[in-house]
Amino acid sequence: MENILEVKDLQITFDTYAGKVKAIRGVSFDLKPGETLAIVGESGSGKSVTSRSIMRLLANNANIEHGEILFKGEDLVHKTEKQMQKIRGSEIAMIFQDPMTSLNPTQKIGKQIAEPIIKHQNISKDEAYKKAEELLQLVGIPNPAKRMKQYPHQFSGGQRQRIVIAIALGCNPDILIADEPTTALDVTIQAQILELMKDLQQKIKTSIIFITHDLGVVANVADRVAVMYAGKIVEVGTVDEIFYNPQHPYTWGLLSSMPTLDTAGSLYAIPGTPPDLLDPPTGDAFAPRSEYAMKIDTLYDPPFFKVSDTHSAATWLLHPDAPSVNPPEGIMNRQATFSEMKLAPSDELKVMDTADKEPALVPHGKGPDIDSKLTEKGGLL
Amino acid sequence: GDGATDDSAVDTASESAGGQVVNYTAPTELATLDTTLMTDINSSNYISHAIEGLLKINADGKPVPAIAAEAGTVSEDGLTYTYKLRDDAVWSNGEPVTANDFVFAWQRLVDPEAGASYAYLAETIKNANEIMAGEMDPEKLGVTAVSDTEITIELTQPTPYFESLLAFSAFFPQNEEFVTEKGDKYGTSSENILANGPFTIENWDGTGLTWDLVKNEDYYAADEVKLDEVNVQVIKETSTVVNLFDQGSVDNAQVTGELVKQLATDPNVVVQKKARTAYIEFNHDNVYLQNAKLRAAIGLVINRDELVDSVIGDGSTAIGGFLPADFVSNPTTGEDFAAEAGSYLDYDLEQAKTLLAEAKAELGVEEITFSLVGDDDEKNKKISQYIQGQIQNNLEGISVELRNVPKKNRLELANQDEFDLLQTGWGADFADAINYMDLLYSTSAYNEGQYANTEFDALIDASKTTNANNPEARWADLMAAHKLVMEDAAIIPLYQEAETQLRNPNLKGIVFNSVGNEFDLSRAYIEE
Amino acid sequence: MKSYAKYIGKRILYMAITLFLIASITFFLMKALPGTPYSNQDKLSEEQIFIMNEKYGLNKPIMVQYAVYIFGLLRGDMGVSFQFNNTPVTDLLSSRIGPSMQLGLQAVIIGTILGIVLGVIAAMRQGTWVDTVATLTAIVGRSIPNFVFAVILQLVFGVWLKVLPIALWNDGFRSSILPTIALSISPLADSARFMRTEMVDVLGSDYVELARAKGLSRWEVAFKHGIRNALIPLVTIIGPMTVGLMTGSMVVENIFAIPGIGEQFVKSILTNDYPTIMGVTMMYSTMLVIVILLVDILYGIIDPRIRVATEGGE
Amino acid sequence: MYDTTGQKKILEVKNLKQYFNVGTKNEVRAVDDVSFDIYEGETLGLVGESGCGKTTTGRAIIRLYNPTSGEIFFDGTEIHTLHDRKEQLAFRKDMQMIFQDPYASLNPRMKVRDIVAEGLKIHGLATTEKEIDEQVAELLDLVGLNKDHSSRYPHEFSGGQRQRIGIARALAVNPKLIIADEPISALDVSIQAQVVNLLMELQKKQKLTFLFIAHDLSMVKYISNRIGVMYFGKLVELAPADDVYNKPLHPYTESLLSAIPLPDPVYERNRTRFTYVPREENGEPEAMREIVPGHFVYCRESDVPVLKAKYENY
Amino acid sequence: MPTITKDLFETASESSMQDKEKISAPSLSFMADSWRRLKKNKVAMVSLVILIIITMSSLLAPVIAPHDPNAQTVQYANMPPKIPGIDINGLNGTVKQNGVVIDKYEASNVPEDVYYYLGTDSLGRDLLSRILYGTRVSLFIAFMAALFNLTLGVVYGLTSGWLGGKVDNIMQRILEILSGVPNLVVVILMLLVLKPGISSIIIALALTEWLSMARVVRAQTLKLKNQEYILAARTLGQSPMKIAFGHILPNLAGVIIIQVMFSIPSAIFFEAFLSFIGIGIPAPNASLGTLINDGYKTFRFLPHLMWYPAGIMSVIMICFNLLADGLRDAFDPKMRD
Ligand SMILES: Nc1ncnc2c1ncn2[C@@H]1O[C@H](COP(=O)(O)OP(=O)(O)OP(=O)(O)O)[C@@H](O)[C@H]1O
Ligand SMILES: Nc1ncnc2c1ncn2[C@@H]1O[C@H](COP(=O)(O)OP(=O)(O)OP(=O)(O)O)[C@@H](O)[C@H]1O
Ligand SMILES: [Mg+2]
Ligand SMILES: [Mg+2]
Repeated sequence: MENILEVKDLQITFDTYAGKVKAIRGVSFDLKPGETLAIVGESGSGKSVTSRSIMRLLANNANIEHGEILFKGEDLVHKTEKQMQKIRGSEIAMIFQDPMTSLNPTQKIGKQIAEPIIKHQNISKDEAYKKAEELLQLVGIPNPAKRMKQYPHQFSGGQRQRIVIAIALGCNPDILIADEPTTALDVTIQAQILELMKDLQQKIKTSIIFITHDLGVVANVADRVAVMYAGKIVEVGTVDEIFYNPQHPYTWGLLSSMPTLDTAGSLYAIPGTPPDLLDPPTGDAFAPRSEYAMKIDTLYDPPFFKVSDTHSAATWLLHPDAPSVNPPEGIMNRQATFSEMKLAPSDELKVMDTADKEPALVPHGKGPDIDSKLTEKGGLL
Repeated sequence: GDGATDDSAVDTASESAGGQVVNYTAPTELATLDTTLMTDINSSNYISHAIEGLLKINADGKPVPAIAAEAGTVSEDGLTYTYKLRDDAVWSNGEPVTANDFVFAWQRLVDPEAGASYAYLAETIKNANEIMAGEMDPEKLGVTAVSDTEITIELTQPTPYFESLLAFSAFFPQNEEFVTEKGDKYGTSSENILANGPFTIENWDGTGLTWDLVKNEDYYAADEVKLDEVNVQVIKETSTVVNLFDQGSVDNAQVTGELVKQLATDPNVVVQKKARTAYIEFNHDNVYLQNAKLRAAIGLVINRDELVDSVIGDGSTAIGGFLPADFVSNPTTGEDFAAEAGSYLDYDLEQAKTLLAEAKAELGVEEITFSLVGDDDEKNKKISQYIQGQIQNNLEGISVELRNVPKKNRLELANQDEFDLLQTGWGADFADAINYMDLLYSTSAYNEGQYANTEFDALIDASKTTNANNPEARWADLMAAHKLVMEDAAIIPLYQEAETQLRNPNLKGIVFNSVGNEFDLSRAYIEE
Repeated sequence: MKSYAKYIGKRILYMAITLFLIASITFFLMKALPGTPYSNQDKLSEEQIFIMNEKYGLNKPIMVQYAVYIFGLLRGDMGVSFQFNNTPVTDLLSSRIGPSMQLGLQAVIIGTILGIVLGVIAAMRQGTWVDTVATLTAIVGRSIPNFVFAVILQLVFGVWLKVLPIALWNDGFRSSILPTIALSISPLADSARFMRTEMVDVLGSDYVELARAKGLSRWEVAFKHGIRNALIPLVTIIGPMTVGLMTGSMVVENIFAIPGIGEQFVKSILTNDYPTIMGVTMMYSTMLVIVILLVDILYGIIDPRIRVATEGGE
Repeated sequence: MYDTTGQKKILEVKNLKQYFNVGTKNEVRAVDDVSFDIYEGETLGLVGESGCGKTTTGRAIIRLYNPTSGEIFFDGTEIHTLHDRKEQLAFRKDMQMIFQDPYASLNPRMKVRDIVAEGLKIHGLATTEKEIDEQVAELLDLVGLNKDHSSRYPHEFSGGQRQRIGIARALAVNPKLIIADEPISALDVSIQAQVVNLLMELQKKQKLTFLFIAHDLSMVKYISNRIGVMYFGKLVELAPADDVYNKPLHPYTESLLSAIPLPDPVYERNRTRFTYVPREENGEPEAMREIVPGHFVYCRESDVPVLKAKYENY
Repeated sequence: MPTITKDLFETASESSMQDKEKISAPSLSFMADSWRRLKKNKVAMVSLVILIIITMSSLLAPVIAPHDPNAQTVQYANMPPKIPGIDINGLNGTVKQNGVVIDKYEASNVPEDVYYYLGTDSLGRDLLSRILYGTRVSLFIAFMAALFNLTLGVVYGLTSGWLGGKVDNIMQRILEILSGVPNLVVVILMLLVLKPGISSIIIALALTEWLSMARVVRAQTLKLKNQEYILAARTLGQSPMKIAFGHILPNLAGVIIIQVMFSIPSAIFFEAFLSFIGIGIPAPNASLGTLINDGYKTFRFLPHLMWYPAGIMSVIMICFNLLADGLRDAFDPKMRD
């Protein structure tokens, strides 16, 4: 399938009084129609900057030093502001992290939803408002006709995020960029929003770039995953490949620093702190924090090594000359699961998994419920 | 630019209004048009354009008949005055001006209920004091309307200056019916006043910054009045009024302070001397100031010429005595009082230092601090600073603290004796030396410094009683009294005040008076 | 909604208390000052003074006078001016309020509008020379006393260029131009500064970001989402701005010889016209308090969030 | 399975109620009749949705609030009866808190040394500057920082480091019980483990007892011996950690568990989510009842047998 | 791609991981950090330097003033500026009178070696000296007023915010009521009651300016009060007084400094305004306000008498405002990492 978006060797810096912050240091990835790509990484790794650069909504002090962002084959980096305005909100839409502040507090939400529709589509105001109402209905806000006339403060956090999603979907965008859309929400609300997003994706067939630092969420929503560290993508692959067969020591660290049911003893902790992007270290930026660091890591940037057609990782450990190392224990368990999965076609795997063997992390009593996706339990018993 | 080059502007200003219209400026608002309650000279100036009394002051400063048909008759003993009224004087509501209008107005003046500040001016009228003290009915005042057109006035003692009083606004007539009808509102706006004079006052809302004098066609001498209208505008900031004058928007600009000096060479400047002296009053209760040598020393360090030329510079002139120049003249020789009296306490640093040394020795002190209380307007503040500078620079050990306060506060402080040196002044109410000399009489209310000199008091008493009807003897008494206080350095004369105005040179015929109301526009005109 | 009304009711109560306190304080302060209503006191006989005191109620015990004054105020009676015989202070003020109001309103409107424009432009061009110029303009505007401004305006436009009246209040709107400009400098500077800060904040907010992501241009975003939200906090400086105008009007009215309240206040201060001082004080305070109240109400109207917030009490 | 029999209760919370804005219509029943005990040396985890009252519970226990009603016994003493400053100080020494926000929990104007030493000074644990320096160095070492850090200011540290400074501050007074209010939720995944490991290590070394508040269930499960689940101010289930995970009895607990995404794609693909709808009241009183030893559920008397059966069926 | 040799794949020495907790940057206190940021702000720094120069020269007025500010040489009144070595009309002692440029110094027989750098006023006092002393008075008033309102406002705001509850409620009501009183009126009433003078002006200004300080401090205190580090101090058993002064106050430093910086120019302005309406500093002492007021009257003829003091005052005001702006940026928590 054609890629709808290709980012090639993107490099972005910020001018600050302290110097140039090298926020994005050569990021490349692609996005296929209809898929969900999750970008994970810790705070400051450049997830938001990457996504914003696609929208060309970077701060004033940002410079795109190098790279291409090919959207449907056209390079967005060289588009004029006018051209970008045509794309924003219609072909590429975005959702931000905090639903409490993403809506204009003094404008009725109907107007806010209709705004991009009026702007981008050649339809009358009335039609746009009608469409907005439908969108509200679509994102699961009851009584939309009445709610259209209300102000953001009259909605709960979860509802507001639904409204933001409705705004983003107004023009059936080809790409939806969601920058930590659930981080500010409660787990239960988060689950609802994630379900909503998946649901909508089915309906309108949009591609989603989903940014988060919560690996649980990634496991839930992603088709493919890109792991970022210090302004670079260090590993990219399908969700199964990343979770069950990770290759980069940073991915190992991330996955094993989360406890599972069977984690006993102390947790694996990534020591130290991420590098200062004002003056990023030469070589592999993760090396100073990695117990698997080799001399070469401190000298040269690792290139991407292909693990499979869909999976590659930027670590010298994959170099044929590298010594073979033992990842942390949790990772080895995951890799074991992975090799089992490979044996079976993935559709059957699910059935087999749940039937014969408990998936590694599933608590007891939480087996799959085939009939209904969402069961309601009223009170005790 | 100079007014001289702005002739065209001046012309347009007056022409554009059509006819004889003058744009006049005043420094403050009108407080009231009720002649009984009037206390400020500004209100008095304007009311005198609308209302005439029995007499008015002419260009020579002499009282001449106004509503009176002719000069009045005075009895031998100087205690009874009789006037005939003209029969063509009418109020602006059409009613004639009658003798009763005067009787009513004067009874009102002395009636304590009315609260007239100038009631005391009537003190020599029969029964006035008793009425003022609330002991007698106002109707008992010694003034009688013999007929509608004849009035007699009985005095308790000869009052040589009485005719001057009659020209003063406090003695102007009032239409009884109108005043009673208006009650408290009388005189509070142009609707609440009647005119019998050359102009009516229009468009005054009682507190506003503008009003108009409009020619009164019913005035008995209306044909002498050339101006159709005088639009008066209050402007308080001197620099603003000067700007307006230069622009040609106004026909006069009263100039004060430093600007006067700057405008000295302006051809449009008109300087008008006033019968007003500025002087320093000593607080004679102050132990140090009881020392005449010290007082004299202070007087001697003030260079009055420098003061008027360099510091004030507004046309004020240095004076060496208590009385202003060209105020009263010797009944026999015609010589001016000020000239005849000569000059005292002339600038003499050497003498001052000697006297100071002696005074210090007598008092047994080295350092003394005096407070100098004065008004807080620009001119007086500057003078205070100058005096402070002169004393401190030349009289070692004497320092001066300035206290420049609003005029009302200055009067208050003076009354309460809260001063050592008081920078004050006196403008004549009527043209007689006694108006000044009375100020230092030991029991006078205006003798804030508590100067007391029995010899002086005796001379004044004599002038009022034994010599009251003997002009020469009276003159001698007053002259002697003056000499006495000056030699005693009871006060330090500073200067005779002058008012400086920029005036449209085409505006002619304004009469300035040094005593009483300050100016008269009734015969003024614009030269085309 | 009901509690919002209650909230406003409470505000009005505070307002009344404020005014009562101000009235009381000024009353006693004035009583503590030297001076009487009668200018040449010395020449009045005892009887005259007694009768006058009786007439003005000055012979009564101070608390009685106080009560009389307060009840008078309730009836809109502020006593009689010392300066203008028998003229009630209320009349005096009402005859003077017109020009002051006109100037004040013109200055506020022009000042804030220009200020807002300046602030918005500065915020939109943040960090550029446009911003620097606008910010500097605002600071210079704040820094130069308005009487200096007034004098310069008078000199330049009245005396040199001769395009506008130097002073006086007799040329209709033209008369009001220079004083309005002089007065509007400080609201202009204040609102420009404030607007810039707020606008920068708003422009950095998430919803502006979202609006940009919708495909709106920078100016569209500024107009549709930015300005209104940035304007809301501007309401809070209306109070201080009003006070600034009062101060300004005192000198500007004097310089331009305009028959306004400020001019009258200066005069009454310099002549110790206590009833008028009290009257103007009360009027200024009332105006300020009303402005503060209006600001509160306005806030509720223009910001849909406020009503909810106030419902939460304090 | 974690067993508490025979262990010493260090903290007993009985019918704790913490209401805010009592008497107004904005009354919030943040904590509504909560009872539980904490045993010496254990870690009790407290989970629940945002706003359910976890923080409030913790703060009421450590006397940052005055409870509306209820009793809290610490080491057998009712803490709210302590009025004597000395007694209060002693209590303060025994119970400490670790906060959520690594940025807000350290005074930006104080050096690390002074932050850590504050407790030492208050409780007189070190008197001379030298002693203080030594102890601070020791404490920093304990939390994995070095003594050079003591002269630095908080803003120079990363989130994880700051959290460790906060821990050192709490440890300085040798407390018995530490209330940790979401100590890791503001940290990056990669840093969380550092802090969690440290806490567990310290617990072992210093025999500490923890009340560990969090909403990240897997972490709570990992660190806690027992877990309490809160819902709308009420404790709805309290049981050993494994039981809560594997044998949840209260439907809210089940719903919560079903909403938490786990880093396991296969599980996620098959996850079923339950929503919790509180049932209608029927007049029967609800309270914490022990279903099986050590496993409490907030329910009605009539529910007990049903729940027992459910437990057995897991 | 560089050549890659096998030995590069040896495990890196532990040392590279050892210093993971090390912080290499020099330690900076909050104040030092803000100062560093302020130093980057050129405009603010220039303002600061100008202010220091102005303040220093006004402090040193007794030493550097070329003449006694109150010494009158009436013969030399209203001299135009004359600066040795400068021959530009307006600065060389010449004036234009009736279109002719004349040397005013010569005309008034001023000795050759007497210079009035900024000219003289109507009593022949040296304007430069008066400006120096006047600046001193103005700055003194402003600083004192700022100091008073700082003390009053900080104590009030801190008390109200920190104690909270009923006390706060009452104190807020009081504040609310007081803010309904126009400060202008208060100042004027105060000056009518008190004897006019420097101290009266200071008191009057202090009484009106502290409200906003109290408001800002209270708001900030309320915010800080619930900060976790305050809670931490409470859980450690720190006494409320020590928390208020040891923890909260230092964190208020930023807003307090900014507030003071803004209140200084406003005090200077107010003093000038009072002078302008005639109730300012009594003569012969000058403040910038009285100098402007005096100069204004003869502005058309002797513009230098107003221009110089007005210029100095504007410069001071502008600098304070710019510096305050700079400080706000320097202290702004948003800009901190
Ligand atoms: N406007 C800016 N000026 C300077 N540096 C910036 C700017 N925007 C981002 N950066 C820097 O770029 C880097 C990447 O930031 P980014 O916001 O993309 O991180 P992130 O991965 O989204 O983190 P988070 O999870 O905290 O949102 C950070 O080091 C950040 O400090
Ligand atoms: N001081 C207070 N005044 C009024 N209400 C309060 C106060 N503190 C907390 N609340 C309310 O009490 C309830 C419980 O708050 P609490 O902070 O204890 O929840 P939490 O479980 O810690 O939530 P989170 O996970 O978001 O930290 C919330 O509804 C909150 O709004
Ligand atoms: Mg981000
Ligand atoms: Mg909490």
